Amino acid sequence: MTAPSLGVEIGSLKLRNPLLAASGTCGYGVEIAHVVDLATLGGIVTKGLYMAARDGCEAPRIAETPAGLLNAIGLQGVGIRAFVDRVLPRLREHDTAVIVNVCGETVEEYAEVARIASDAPGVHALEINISCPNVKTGGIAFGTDPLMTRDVVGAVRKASALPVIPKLSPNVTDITVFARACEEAGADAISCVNTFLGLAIDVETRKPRLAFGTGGLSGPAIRPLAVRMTWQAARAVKIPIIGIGGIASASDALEFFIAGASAVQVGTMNFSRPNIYAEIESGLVDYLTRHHIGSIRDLVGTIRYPR
Amino acid sequence: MTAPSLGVEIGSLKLRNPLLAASGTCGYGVEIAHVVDLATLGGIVTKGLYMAARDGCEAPRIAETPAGLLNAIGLQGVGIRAFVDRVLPRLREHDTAVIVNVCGETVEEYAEVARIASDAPGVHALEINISCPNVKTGGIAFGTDPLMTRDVVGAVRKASALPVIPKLSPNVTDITVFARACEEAGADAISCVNTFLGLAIDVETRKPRLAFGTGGLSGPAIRPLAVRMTWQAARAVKIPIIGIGGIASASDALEFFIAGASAVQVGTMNFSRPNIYAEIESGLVDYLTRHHIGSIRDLVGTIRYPR
Amino acid sequence: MTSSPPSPADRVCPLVKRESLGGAYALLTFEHAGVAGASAGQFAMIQPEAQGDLLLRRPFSIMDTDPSTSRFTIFLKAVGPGSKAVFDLREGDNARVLGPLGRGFTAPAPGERAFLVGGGYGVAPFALFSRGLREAGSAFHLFYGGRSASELPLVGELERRGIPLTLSTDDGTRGERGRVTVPLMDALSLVPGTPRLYACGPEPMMRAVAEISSEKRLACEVSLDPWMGCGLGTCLGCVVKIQDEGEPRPKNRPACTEGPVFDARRVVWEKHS
Amino acid sequence: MTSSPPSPADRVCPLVKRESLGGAYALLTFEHAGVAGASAGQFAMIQPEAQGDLLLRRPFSIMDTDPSTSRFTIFLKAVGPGSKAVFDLREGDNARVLGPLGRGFTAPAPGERAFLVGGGYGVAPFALFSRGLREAGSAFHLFYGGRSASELPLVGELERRGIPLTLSTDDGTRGERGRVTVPLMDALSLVPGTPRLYACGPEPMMRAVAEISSEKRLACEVSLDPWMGCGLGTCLGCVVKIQDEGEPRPKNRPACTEGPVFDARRVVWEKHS
Ligand SMILES: Cc1cc2nc3c(=O)[nH]c(=O)nc-3n(C[C@H](O)[C@H](O)[C@H](O)COP(=O)(O)OP(=O)(O)OC[C@H]3O[C@@H](n4cnc5c(N)ncnc54)[C@H](O)[C@@H]3O)c2cc1C
Ligand SMILES: Cc1cc2nc3c(=O)[nH]c(=O)nc-3n(C[C@H](O)[C@H](O)[C@H](O)COP(=O)(O)OP(=O)(O)OC[C@H]3O[C@@H](n4cnc5c(N)ncnc54)[C@H](O)[C@@H]3O)c2cc1C
Ligand SMILES: Cc1cc2nc3c(=O)[nH]c(=O)nc-3n(C[C@H](O)[C@H](O)[C@H](O)COP(=O)(O)O)c2cc1C
Ligand SMILES: Cc1cc2nc3c(=O)[nH]c(=O)nc-3n(C[C@H](O)[C@H](O)[C@H](O)COP(=O)(O)O)c2cc1C
Ligand code: FES
Ligand code: FES
Repeated sequence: MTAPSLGVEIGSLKLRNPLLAASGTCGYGVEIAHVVDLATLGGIVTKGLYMAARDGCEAPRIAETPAGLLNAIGLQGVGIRAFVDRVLPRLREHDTAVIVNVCGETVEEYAEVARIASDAPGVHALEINISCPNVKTGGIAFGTDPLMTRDVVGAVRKASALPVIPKLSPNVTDITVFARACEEAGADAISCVNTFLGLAIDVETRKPRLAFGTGGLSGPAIRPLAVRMTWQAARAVKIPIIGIGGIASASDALEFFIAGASAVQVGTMNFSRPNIYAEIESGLVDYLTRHHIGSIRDLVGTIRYPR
Repeated sequence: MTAPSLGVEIGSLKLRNPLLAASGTCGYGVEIAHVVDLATLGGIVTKGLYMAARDGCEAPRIAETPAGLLNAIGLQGVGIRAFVDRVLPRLREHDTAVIVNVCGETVEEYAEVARIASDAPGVHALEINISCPNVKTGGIAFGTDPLMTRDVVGAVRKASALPVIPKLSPNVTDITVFARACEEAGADAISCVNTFLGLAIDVETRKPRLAFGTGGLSGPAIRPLAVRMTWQAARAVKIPIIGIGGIASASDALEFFIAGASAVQVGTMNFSRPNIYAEIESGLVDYLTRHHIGSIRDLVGTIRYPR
Repeated sequence: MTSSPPSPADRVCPLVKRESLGGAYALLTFEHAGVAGASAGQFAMIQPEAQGDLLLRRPFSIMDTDPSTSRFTIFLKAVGPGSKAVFDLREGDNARVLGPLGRGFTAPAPGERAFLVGGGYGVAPFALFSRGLREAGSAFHLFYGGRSASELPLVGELERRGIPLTLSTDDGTRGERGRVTVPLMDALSLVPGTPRLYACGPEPMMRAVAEISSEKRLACEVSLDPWMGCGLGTCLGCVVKIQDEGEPRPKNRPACTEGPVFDARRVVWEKHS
Repeated sequence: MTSSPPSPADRVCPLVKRESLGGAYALLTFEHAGVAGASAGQFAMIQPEAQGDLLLRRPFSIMDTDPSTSRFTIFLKAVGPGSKAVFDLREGDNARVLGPLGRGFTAPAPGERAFLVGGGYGVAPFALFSRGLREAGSAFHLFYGGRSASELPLVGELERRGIPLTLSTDDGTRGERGRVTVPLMDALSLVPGTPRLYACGPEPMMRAVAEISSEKRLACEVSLDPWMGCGLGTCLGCVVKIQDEGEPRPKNRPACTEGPVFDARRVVWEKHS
């Protein structure tokens, strides 16, 4: 038997393998290139970018919780122009797909960031961050209102010919409402999901453990919730889903594929296991070989539900 | 200094200490009485009770996930009459408050179960379960629609003179909407929260790990989310909040009190640490003593937010 | 073993002896006065005190007890994270142990012969059960089967106890070749009277023994093996389908408190697989 | 130590030597060719290979290196779950080690004197730094302070290396009584010229040294100690407030890549507490 194929397509975006590094967990890619061979990834999603540079939240910004990480970074970043002018040229030297995580405080800003990113050579797709819980304007406000979701996605759709991938917030009653809003507004795929709004308190000081107060929960703790949402979203729309949340092994990634994801992103685990991709990739190959499945594409959405 | 006081009041319900065993994790209390001294608890919340006996979901019903437990029991139980007639007399022999977890498939059934429970001697309060994710009718459907929440709570309020404590679902965009609906409908307190809807897949069989398919996620994994919701709910309403979610130590419980809970429930940890109450209680006493706080009541909602 | 078992106690207690049996198998002896009073077929819920990332304890049958030293022994196979965590305990390490739990085997009536059928870690309770049978003067025999010789790790221990034993392996690398039910059937055709059957092991084995018992109208007890969360009857995670006489339908019953040992006739097998 | 450091490598590597220094303190030596080439002030992100329930690694300064055997040593204080997990490693256990990371101390100019001020686990990098200073022929002196004698656990190790040392304790149980800045001020008034200051330890200590340096117009480097999630510049969890000349406002800069060692003048202290 020939080796199983790991190549996938997300709209017009072709990925050598379905493993992406999640936004905010791999910088702009260049930071990790000396430790991780970027060619072992399908692609990277940049840290969220607004028009302007941002300094983010005060420290402390991260706190560990059981099997989870709570963060409130606040989208610190260099701004889209500095990214395109100063970072992208270095990133282009690496053989990996580049997806820009697009942020904005207004619909117009999202569209403008998207336009600039689309015009830059070496950007392969746009992920629209309508789900960051750690900023006071924009972010999650767009991602928890279906009409605003539709408007932002529609505006970015008009501004760009690249694949447009809104990233959903899990902090909603019914994720399928938002998945459908994205599909109707012309999205090519959906990233599912961003972090869950959480709060951890230092009981000695009675202050939140993060300076911002609340934060976004990520890591293995949230995996069963993210798998459920991926499964719900995949059944609700025809466009591909990118599964995200707590992936720490090939088996974890397989849960998302079986639930209906066409690709996955690894987030928090990049911090402690930057070289996890090779391990996940070989685990996927093993699994597909063992189960006589020729391509990862044939596994997508094959959950036996109801049993 | 005299020993700090741990007594709290939830409406007219007086608890010797603010530590309750959560519904579905201590049976009807009598099952654990030979292992746990029930007098070390403030009270117990029974497994959910409908009018009729129920056999629940097929097995497997539980699966471990990172720092979490996924369950789909499906509210197996003896029914409210059998509870009152056959179980309650044995439970009354123990010196602990008894809170009945009231379930229904219709508003009328909730009211009827509530009425029967209220008429039984030895029931101290009612918790209204509008948030079970593991039943096909009722349960979470009531707890994710503010109008249905209001109707159920209102009907139980009319049917009973006992303290009425709706238990909220965390699977909503904005928990304050539901907290306010409960308060307006006459609730005496709010239990916050039930389990998060999750899905875990056995990748070898591609079936869900639970026979029911999805399940409810509990345990330390969800604690930061539950603390956040407790904090939000406590700021939204004047009635007391009972904090629930992932409590495994005195420090965990303290996070909920500081966030605004007047009492807490321990759920999943009852399974592996049935005697956790004595440990938590002495941890609370230590903390209050160390911080020169005379009563746990004085700690409630003292979070320094913003910092 | 007919006296009513002590009520369970939840204790942190030390691992006093650990003996590797090769591969994923080991014998672990803990000091716990309560569990040391267990009867055969009962179990304990165990997890390391340094808990790591697992929430729930795991159930293990009591293989042996020594009330005089307050010790009990389990025969453990590491199969996943929970059993591995217990397997990895070193002597002197502490564990949380809750037990003894559940309903064990019913002793045969005086003069009644007992045939014990065990496989995998399911052979464990029969070590303790054998002791009771011997003390009670009951005739008994243990059929111990596995896929191959390496899957009969408890043989040495059982032989040392002088337990009347017939071994079998699917591949014939030790004892008779074939399923454990083959020597069982042979023996059934040889002995007079109506021996009682007791089975504990992989589900297909227990089903096969249950079928034999029903064909031959022999009393039979099986020790079921569902996933257990608490051992106390509170999580309702461990339910098995039980059909009782007079009931219109089978019901979900917690195996931890109503079992793990059940009369084979009550068990509805279809639903367990 | 002025040669550019090797690029970091992420490896699973064994703990080859563990020496307890009493209480929560220990010296741990790992085999990791990359980190064995670290320069003073750099650090590594470390967690046990058997990860338990913690997700993130923790940062530890390189206390010593031996490039010839590919080994490096850290001086560890167990303060919470992450450092405790590393503290609990036994010889032969594996750890995940990523390093060397960050920007270390700048060597003094030829002829310039170096005053090193360390406290707590912050004294660790000065062991490696001293070696370089000695090799470069620089005059230097280490001021090592703690609350009491039991909080100077590295004294023996430092004395063995013949590092010129002044000890102080808040309670006077060892060395001079008082803060470490007291003997530092004494020394500053004695020596000619403008020594360079280097501080690593609890924040109040570093602030005090930074203030002295600014009053006396001495060059000063401090090694900051924020919570770190990755060590790679990607989580942005470790930011510190840095005020650069010409910038209108201080900015959040990742300490793991732009530090942990910073020119004290750039550090905006208010925001760290
Ligand atoms: C009453 C009782 C007595 C037991 N006695 C012993 C004993 O004496 N010695 C011993 O080694 N083990 C015994 N077990 C089994 C032991 O409890 C399980 O092996 C253990 O719970 C598995 O947990 P894990 O985390 O290691 O593996 P998991 O990761 O939970 O499971 C690993 C694999 O085993 C399967 N599995 C898990 N639990 C069970 C189960 N209970 N039954 C069947 N398959 C399962 C899973 O589906 C999975 O394929 C007993 C179980 C019960 C219910
Ligand atoms: C560059 C750098 C070098 C370091 N070098 C060493 C070293 O050589 N030896 C050594 O023992 N430790 C060193 N540390 C500190 C070590 O990383 C922390 O002690 C460890 O991360 C604490 O994690 P924990 O899980 O054990 O404790 P936690 O539970 O995370 O923390 C326990 C307590 O310590 C506080 N704390 C945690 N991390 C820090 C921190 N970075 N700074 C200040 N307070 C903190 C917490 O607020 C809490 O009160 C270094 C830290 C940095 C940033
Ligand atoms: C420190 C941190 C920073 C993040 N920053 C961003 C971001 O800038 N944009 C974004 O869309 N998501 C961001 N995320 C969310 C992740 O991309 C991902 O959706 C989430 O962490 C869940 O995946 P995980 O459980 O694998 O970490 C961030 C997550 C973390 C932990
Ligand atoms: C096995 C199991 C059964 C449960 N059954 C009920 C129930 O019958 N009624 C109810 O309101 N909540 C039920 N719950 C939810 C718990 O009461 C609690 O809200 C939840 O587990 C979160 O708390 P924890 O993280 O401490 O477990 C159940 C939880 C578990 C794990
Ligand atoms: S194991 Fe929890 S009810 Fe049986
Ligand atoms: S530790 Fe992650 S950016 Fe510095």
